[in-house]
Order: sequence, then C-alpha cells, then structure tokens
Amino acid sequence: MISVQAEDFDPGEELERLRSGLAGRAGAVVSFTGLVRDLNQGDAIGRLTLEHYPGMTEKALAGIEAEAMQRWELIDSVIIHRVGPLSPNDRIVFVAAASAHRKAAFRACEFMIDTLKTRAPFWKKEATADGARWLSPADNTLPGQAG
Amino acid sequence: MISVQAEDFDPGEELERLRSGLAGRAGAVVSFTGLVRDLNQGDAIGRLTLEHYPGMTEKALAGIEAEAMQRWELIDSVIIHRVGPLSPNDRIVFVAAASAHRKAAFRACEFMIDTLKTRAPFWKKEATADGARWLSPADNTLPGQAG
Amino acid sequence: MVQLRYFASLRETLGVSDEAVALPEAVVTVAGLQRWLQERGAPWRDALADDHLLVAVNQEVSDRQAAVNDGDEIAWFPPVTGG
Amino acid sequence: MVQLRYFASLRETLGVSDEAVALPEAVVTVAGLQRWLQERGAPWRDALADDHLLVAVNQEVSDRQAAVNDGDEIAWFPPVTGG
Repeated sequence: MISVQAEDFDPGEELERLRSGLAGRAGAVVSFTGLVRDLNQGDAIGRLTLEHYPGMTEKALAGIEAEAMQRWELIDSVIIHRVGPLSPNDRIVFVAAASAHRKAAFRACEFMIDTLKTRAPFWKKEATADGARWLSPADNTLPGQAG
Repeated sequence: MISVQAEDFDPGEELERLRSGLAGRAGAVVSFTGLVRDLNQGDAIGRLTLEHYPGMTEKALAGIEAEAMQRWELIDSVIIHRVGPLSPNDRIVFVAAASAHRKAAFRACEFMIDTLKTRAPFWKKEATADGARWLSPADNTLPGQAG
Repeated sequence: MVQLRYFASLRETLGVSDEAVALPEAVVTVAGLQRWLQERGAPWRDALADDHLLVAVNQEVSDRQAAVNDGDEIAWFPPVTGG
Repeated sequence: MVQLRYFASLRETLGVSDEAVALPEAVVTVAGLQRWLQERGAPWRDALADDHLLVAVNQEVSDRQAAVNDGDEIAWFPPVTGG
C-alpha cells in the first residue's frame, strides 16, 4: 500500500492493519517513521514544506514497494509520505515491511526508505531566520530532516 | 524503557510515546514487532506459552537496551516482551530505537532483537497435534515463531 | 506539443511550473530540448546548465540521450530530498 | 545455602523449579555444583550432562569455571528461544 497525503497518519493503525491481514503468515514487521527534526530549538522557525510531483511520486513509490516485495518475498508492506507544510517533530514518512523472517523485514524496510530518499520526487523547503531555502541532498541527512 | 508483561501492548501507543518525548531531537524511529506465526493453518492448535526467568529477564533486557543506547547514541528506545500463553498472530515482542540518523536507528533496533533472541531468558513451548514441546533455538527461526 | 514541468527551486528560478510547447522538428532528445530551452536566455540558460538537474520523461527519470516525442510529459527538477 | 533454579524443559525433566541447598565445602565452582547434583542419579545425571545447558550465577550467564558462594542464586536452563 502506498499513499501520498497532506494529512497526518497513525503508525499504530498502519501496523495493526498490516498485522490483521497477516493471519499468522508473518513473524516480523519492521517499520521506519521519519520525523521533522528541529534545527532551531526554542525558535518558532523550523517549518518545512514538502513539494512533490503528483503522478510520478505515486509511480515511484509503487515501483519501490514492488521491488521490495519481490526481492525479499514480503507478505505485505506500506509506504506513506506526507506533502505540504510540516512542523518540527511531525511525522513525514512511514515505511513498513512484513515478512516470515526478521532479516528480510529489516533489509526490505531499509531498502524502501533508502531508495525513496534518492528516487522519489519530493523536495523540502525550510523556513529559516534568513528566509526560506530549498534543501540539498547533503542537507537532507543533517538536522532539520528525517533520519 | 523495558517491560516484561503478560498483557498485550499497543505498538502505536509506544511509537507515539517515543515521538512525544523526542521534541524534534530525532529524525528516525525504527521498530520491530514480532508475531506468533501459524504453523498449523486452519487448525486450532498452535498456541505458544512463553516462560521466562523473572528478575534475570528484566536485567538482560535492560542490559541490551543500555548497550544499544550507548553504542548508537540513541535518543530513546523500548523493549517489550510478553510472557504466558499466546495464539497465532499475537504480538510477542516490540523493540524500537529513536535516533537522529536512520542508519543508527536500524542498526540499534536490529541489534536489540538479535541479542534478545540469544541472551534473554525466555523459552517457548508449543502446543502441537502430538502434544506440547519446547522449541530449540533452531526451531525459533522457523514457522511458528516470531521473525 | 509536449508538456513541460518544473519543480522546487528550478520552478521558482524560472517562474513557471508548467507549459505546453510545440517542439521544433530538430529537437528529438532531452539534450536537444535542453539546448532549445536555454536559447530563451536568462534565467533559462544558467538554470538548465546545472548538471545535477534531473529529467523525467513521462514520469520516469531519463538521461539526456532519451528521445522526446510529441505528447510526452517532460519534467525538470533538482535532486530529490524526501524521506 | 544457595538458591537453585531450573527452567523450561529442564524444570520439567527434573520435576523441580527451585530449591535451597547447603553446598558441601568441596563445591566451589559451577562445575563442582554440576557434578554434585549429578550424583543424585537419574534424572539429574543425564539432564545436567547436556553441554548446551546454560548456567546463570546471580542472574548473569556464567561459565562452568565460575565460583559459587554461599547466598548465590544459581539457575540452570536450556538455550533461550524468546523474541
């Protein structure tokens, strides 16, 4: 299941939905939740805006999920990514993989978030004291960004 | 936070409790949920009973968590393990790691569940058509067991 | 006609998010399209000269040698920063 | 006196989950305790001969050379299968 959405999501609900569908076929569910980090602690600044490429985004996420499902023989998986304005500590992204074996679930979950970060057409713009700026991929692993 | 308990837990609540405490300091939360797999699909059999060593179990889990917290500079973490009778698809174990960086969160979460499986004093007894039997570590990665 | 789209910082620099254009017959690849758009002058010339820019043809990331055909959707954007 | 504990399949084989015993003076290590318990005969002799059995002294997994002292809690159990 993939979703690109402005509204927040509930990781617990996603994990429970995954589990209910497994019917005892999976032993391991691994999830990644990405949160907005707060560069400017105590400061009102630090909002992010997520732009994306509607249509291509969904295609890219579906492709990443399909590759993981096939490569690690997953039983189920989820990718959710938010767009629009976000504040520090907000959830940005959720990725989960359900498998019979925990190693497969870890590898698949990590593959999905790693690949999303390099292939899915999202862009982060950050409000700072000096005005707004677009992040570069190098910034994107630094404070202010998810994971 | 570690907990050894008979009652079920709510992964969503744990993830939300983790997130609330982060206050923008972490970008990445990785979780592992272990479920009881169903060896005997369609059969009423397949219950597990988890025995443990009260006192030592808590010490072992606290030691594993402390090692992960220190080694990967985690911001927060959780280990919950259930004991007593469990049915197929029930949650057995939940492990989560919150970090500024996703690689650290993945490595720490995987370390905690891997180490728990070899060091924490839990034992699984399975009800089968031929009666109850104690699982061996080799069985413990096969169907019937979590991940 | 092809549909052109621009995202993120590139969209802001160019001041346009999308446009439908009729390609000259000589433009048959992404590289050709790039040169043709750069002939519009500033800010196009410099903005599209950035080697890090990505191009997607019909929503698939493509290289500069990829063909462009009538009816295609061709998007230009900086490296992605999601997740 | 030491407190002895037995878990899982070992507990079932021996039919005892815990006991307080006074150690003879000659028993000063886990290995010595093991031999002394095996002298009880069946089912102790065979059950404790299993090399895969683990021993925890005061709730820390220990090897057979570890010292045992008055007041210790010494637990015997098969390889763990949690998670």
